[in-house]
Amino acid sequence: MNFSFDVIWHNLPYMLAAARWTLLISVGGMAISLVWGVFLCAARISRGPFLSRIAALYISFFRGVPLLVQLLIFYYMLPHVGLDLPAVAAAILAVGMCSAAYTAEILRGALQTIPRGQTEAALALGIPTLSLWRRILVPQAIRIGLPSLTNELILLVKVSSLASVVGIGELTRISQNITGETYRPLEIYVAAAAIYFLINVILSALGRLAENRLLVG
Amino acid sequence: MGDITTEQPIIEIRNLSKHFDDFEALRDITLDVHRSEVLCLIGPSGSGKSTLLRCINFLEAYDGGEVRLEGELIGWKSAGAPPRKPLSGEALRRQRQHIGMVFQQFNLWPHLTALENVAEALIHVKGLPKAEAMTKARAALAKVNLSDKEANFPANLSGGQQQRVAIARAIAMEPSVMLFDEPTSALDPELVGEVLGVMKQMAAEGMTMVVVTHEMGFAAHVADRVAFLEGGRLVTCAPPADIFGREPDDPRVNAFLKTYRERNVV
Amino acid sequence: MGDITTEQPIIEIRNLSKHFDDFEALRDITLDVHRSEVLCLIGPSGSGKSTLLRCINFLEAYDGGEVRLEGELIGWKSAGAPPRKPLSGEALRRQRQHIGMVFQQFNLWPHLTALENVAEALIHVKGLPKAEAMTKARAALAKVNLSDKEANFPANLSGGQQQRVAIARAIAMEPSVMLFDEPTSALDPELVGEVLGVMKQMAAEGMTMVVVTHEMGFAAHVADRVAFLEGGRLVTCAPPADIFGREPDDPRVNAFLKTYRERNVV
Amino acid sequence: QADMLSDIKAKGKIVAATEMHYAPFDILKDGEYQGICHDLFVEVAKELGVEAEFLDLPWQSILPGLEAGKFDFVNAPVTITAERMSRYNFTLPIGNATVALAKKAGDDSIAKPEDIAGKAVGSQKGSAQLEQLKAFSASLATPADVREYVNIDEALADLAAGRIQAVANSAPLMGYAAVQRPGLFEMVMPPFGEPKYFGWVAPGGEDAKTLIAAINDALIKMHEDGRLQAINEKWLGSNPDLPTTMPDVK
Amino acid sequence: MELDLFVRYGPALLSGFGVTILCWIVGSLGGLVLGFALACLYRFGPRPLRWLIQAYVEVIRGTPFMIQLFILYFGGPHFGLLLTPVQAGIASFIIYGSPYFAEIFRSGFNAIPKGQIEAARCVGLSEGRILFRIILPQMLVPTTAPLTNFFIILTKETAILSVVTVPELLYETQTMASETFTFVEPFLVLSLFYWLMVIGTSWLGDKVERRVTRHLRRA
Ligand SMILES: Nc1ncnc2c1ncn2[C@@H]1O[C@H](COP(=O)(O)OP(=O)(O)OP(=O)(O)O)[C@@H](O)[C@H]1O
Ligand SMILES: Nc1ncnc2c1ncn2[C@@H]1O[C@H](COP(=O)(O)OP(=O)(O)OP(=O)(O)O)[C@@H](O)[C@H]1O
Ligand SMILES: [Mg+2]
Ligand SMILES: [Mg+2]
Repeated sequence: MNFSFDVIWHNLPYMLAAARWTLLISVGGMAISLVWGVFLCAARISRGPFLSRIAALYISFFRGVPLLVQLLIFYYMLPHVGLDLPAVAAAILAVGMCSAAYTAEILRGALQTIPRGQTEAALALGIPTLSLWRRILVPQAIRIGLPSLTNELILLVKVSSLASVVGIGELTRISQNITGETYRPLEIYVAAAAIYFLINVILSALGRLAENRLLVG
Repeated sequence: MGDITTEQPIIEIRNLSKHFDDFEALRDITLDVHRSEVLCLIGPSGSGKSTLLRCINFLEAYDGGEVRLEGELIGWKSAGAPPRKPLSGEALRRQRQHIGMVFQQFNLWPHLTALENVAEALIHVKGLPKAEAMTKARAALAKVNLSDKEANFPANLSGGQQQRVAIARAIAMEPSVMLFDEPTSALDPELVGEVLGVMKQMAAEGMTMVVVTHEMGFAAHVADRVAFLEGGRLVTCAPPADIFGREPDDPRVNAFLKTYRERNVV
Repeated sequence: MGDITTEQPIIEIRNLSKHFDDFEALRDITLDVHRSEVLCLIGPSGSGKSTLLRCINFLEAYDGGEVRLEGELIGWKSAGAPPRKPLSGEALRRQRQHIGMVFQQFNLWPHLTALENVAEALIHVKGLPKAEAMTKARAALAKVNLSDKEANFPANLSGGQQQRVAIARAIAMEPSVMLFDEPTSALDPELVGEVLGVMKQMAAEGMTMVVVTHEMGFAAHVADRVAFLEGGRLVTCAPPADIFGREPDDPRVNAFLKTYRERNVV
Repeated sequence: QADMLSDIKAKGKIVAATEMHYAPFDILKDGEYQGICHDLFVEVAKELGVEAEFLDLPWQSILPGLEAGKFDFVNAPVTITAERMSRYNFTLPIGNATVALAKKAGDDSIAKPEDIAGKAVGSQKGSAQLEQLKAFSASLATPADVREYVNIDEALADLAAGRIQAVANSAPLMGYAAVQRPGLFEMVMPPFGEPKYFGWVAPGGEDAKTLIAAINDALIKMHEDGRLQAINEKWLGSNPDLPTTMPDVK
Repeated sequence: MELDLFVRYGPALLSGFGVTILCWIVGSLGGLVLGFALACLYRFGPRPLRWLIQAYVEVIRGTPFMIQLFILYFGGPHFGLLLTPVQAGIASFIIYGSPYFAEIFRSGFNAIPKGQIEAARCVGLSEGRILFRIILPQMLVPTTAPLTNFFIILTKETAILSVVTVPELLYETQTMASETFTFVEPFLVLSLFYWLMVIGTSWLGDKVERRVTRHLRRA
């Protein structure tokens, strides 16, 4: 087999440029996923049957429908109801809102390990719900759920490749295109994998760092 | 009862009952706590002491009867027969701000240091600026002799130290009523003395206290009245002298105190 | 010391020391425990009592000195100066089987019922058939007066009930040495009496016990010797009469017991 | 009734989508969109007097996107078939879509198309070339083992990996692959099956008829002044000899 | 919607669904077991092994499934590893899933209070027994939801197997789409099938979670 580094070297700049889109969508998606995920989780376990039902429905929808379809809906169907999002916005929103469903479930699982006594202590002191979540519950849930959350964020980076269906030339797409011209899929895909790997390894390192810091308590 | 003051009791408990599934943890408890009074709850393990405390600040939604704080019904929207509607979170929070609690299992927040555990509510409930809250929290920790451990996480504290953080966390909030669930169980006699001192001082400053304890010496020393619970019922409630006096009327109380007396009259 | 028997002590502690980061929790402790002896550890909160117990069964890897059980070094592969190699998990497990422990925070397994908590080790360590293990576990629960709660999960037990499950779990295993960390902190006086009875019986049957306690009455009553710890040092170790007698020699011990005496001589 | 042509002229630009993934028609080379379709369409846009804007989309969202009006036109090479013509408006042929084979370089067992009898041959799922291949294979004494791939890339990768012995796709693409990886792939001459053509696609319906007409006029003009031939020469090294009237399709 | 389409392509779609389910179940259960083993080795193994496992996790988790599959399937033959599409699909599924599962389980280990393990050691329970009796049941409290999540994610990753001609659901729907030039119907069917798998998985996850959180529910 003649593995050609030249091909990689030659196309790397274009792949890196495409990786910027991957990064943009990923980071935007992560922000939405984490923030929206916390609220979803709170709604999901709230006492109010209405809120919790809605959240359950949301989670079931966004986990149940393939992201590809969600993206197509965001980009190709929303215009029919008068909401014409630019492609990048649609991609970030779709990726983030879908990932939030998973994040919410991860947090819900983690919250169950926090002994009830801790919430009771906060209630007895009169700590407001928002502070209870922000200061007591979420930090600990994140601490427990961090490896799973890192998993989810890494999956999010990878799934950002679906943004190509709304015309964004992100890393996977551009790699495929280059392959279509060079007929060297192995080389190009290995290079693409390396770029994804780089992004994800940074994420993963950040996750471990946070985990080590949070685990002190 | 009612021999301490004629004004309205700060806590009124009327026909309180509480079930866990089909286990009756509290039945038909009627009890008043007066302003600035120290009421000790004693009784065998499993008699419902913690449950009673937890009903007072509605950590357990009691199912029968009423608990009132300064005349205001705790937890439920209306008195009367079930089904009743619970108060909104916000209303309940307002009520609970007047009631401090030290838990039997401490319930410290493991991801916050001792100091942060104490300061947390000062900042987020009292709304104190951070610096001021820290000063206050340090003062509270000093009261329970724990200044040198303020930076430790709960997992790195001894049992007694954890208990003292829990006490500091509650007293720093200066509530009008304090509920203590065995606040000295993990403390050595010397510290018990110190905590006792702190409690006496709080009592002198007008705080009302309900204290669950297994230390009869402690109860005898600090209580204005002692209530004896058994099997979820209030057996008796009287000044300590009547309870700890040589032979109290109630044979059950008598039996309960027997071993204690034997052991402590060395 | 050594006044009880001339045979080899069952536990020998030599120059034991333990640091947490740069905090010195135990320094240079030397202490023997004899077969069938009941040794009570007392001392202020944070003095290192729990840490000492935890070093005996190597839950804390002590960093200096030695702990020996029946002459065998606990935890490390060899005596001598650090760095030392810890024993393999299996070897440690074999050593620990002889040492029972009741934790200050109970450490029950929350997903198992009271009965399952007690029976678990009977089945999987002692290798008893399930039915027999259940019978034995029930007997242990009965000893601590908890037969009616065997099906409850720990979260649905009162503090004292949890503590009794922890005691039952340890005694059911019939180890040769028992380490109790404040085994009666959550118990009412009556139950303290009962647990005391159980412990006395175990002692009579030849079990060796090391008991951390804050209840001086308890210590005075049950101990063969009492060791007083402070700031990680062993201050004194003597029969209870010497310690609790009107004025022990050591001023520190004296100060420690002062409040206790005041409160308990009602 | 809207007319696409006047709308486009009013906007001053035409947005065309393609999958930049079909050499030598649509390729992304050195980060830039190039290829026969690119060069041709730039010229066509000039003739229309508008600017051309290109979008790269995966195949599965090109036709839904066209229907949702996210862009005006598909300048990807789409094989002209009767079934497709009933749904969309096609332009005149812009490329040769006749099926041809590629084999592994140096494989002497395949010298002409008929030699694939009994061998494993890959092609792209859903392509018109696949159907040609199937028909051809059925006409052989021992039919070929036809394998369907989602993309032609994977078929070529499997050819390189040795799981299949030949790949069938349009002659220009097979030729380009052989040129790009000379040591690896080799084209099997000649193309076989019925002659087929690639065209471009506009939305179905009446709105697009004037647009199609204008583009066809431009293409004919380019036939006449030699631009079309020049572009083909540049990418293929030969002239495909395209018809200037709509071919008959079955 | 043209119903005769479904009559025509029904059998193919169903067989595609079968292949998808096969790859999904075998692949993800294999990944689950491998992941659990990795998490245990990571926790209890010697230090060099931990580094090795961490490197494995980072590399496999950090790269896209498609590329792993591609390398295994198309690169493999260059090293003499000639797998059939379904073999390659299942093998790469197991490999791909394992680091995610390993990380989820690792987070589960962190959630068990140390004291409980100390108590178990004190009564002399063996490490294996501690793992399966004390740690695992409680570990499932925080991890059932992420595990369910990941099983659901894997249902969709099966679609990628189509690139190596595994005749799974997407492959068959694409056949249907490209042969009939319909787009909406095949993708509706596709979504429906995925949705079935997803609700099945969430239902099961729910059951497991209910079981493992029994002790947390209050009267
Ligand atoms: N993991 C740890 N890290 C740092 N310091 C620790 C840790 N564990 C214990 N300590 C400190 O070591 C000292 C001894 O703790 P230990 O738990 O042995 O006290 P103790 O005598 O049992 O007290 P108590 O009666 O309150 O339970 C305490 O000051 C405590 O803060
Ligand atoms: N959530 C629960 N579900 C079922 N039973 C419960 C629950 N909580 C408490 N109980 C039972 O209610 C009874 C009263 O419990 P409570 O905690 O009030 O006892 P206590 O008087 O505080 O005892 P202790 O002195 O041992 O702490 C006990 O028998 C206990 O088993
Ligand atoms: Mg209690
Ligand atoms: Mg201790």
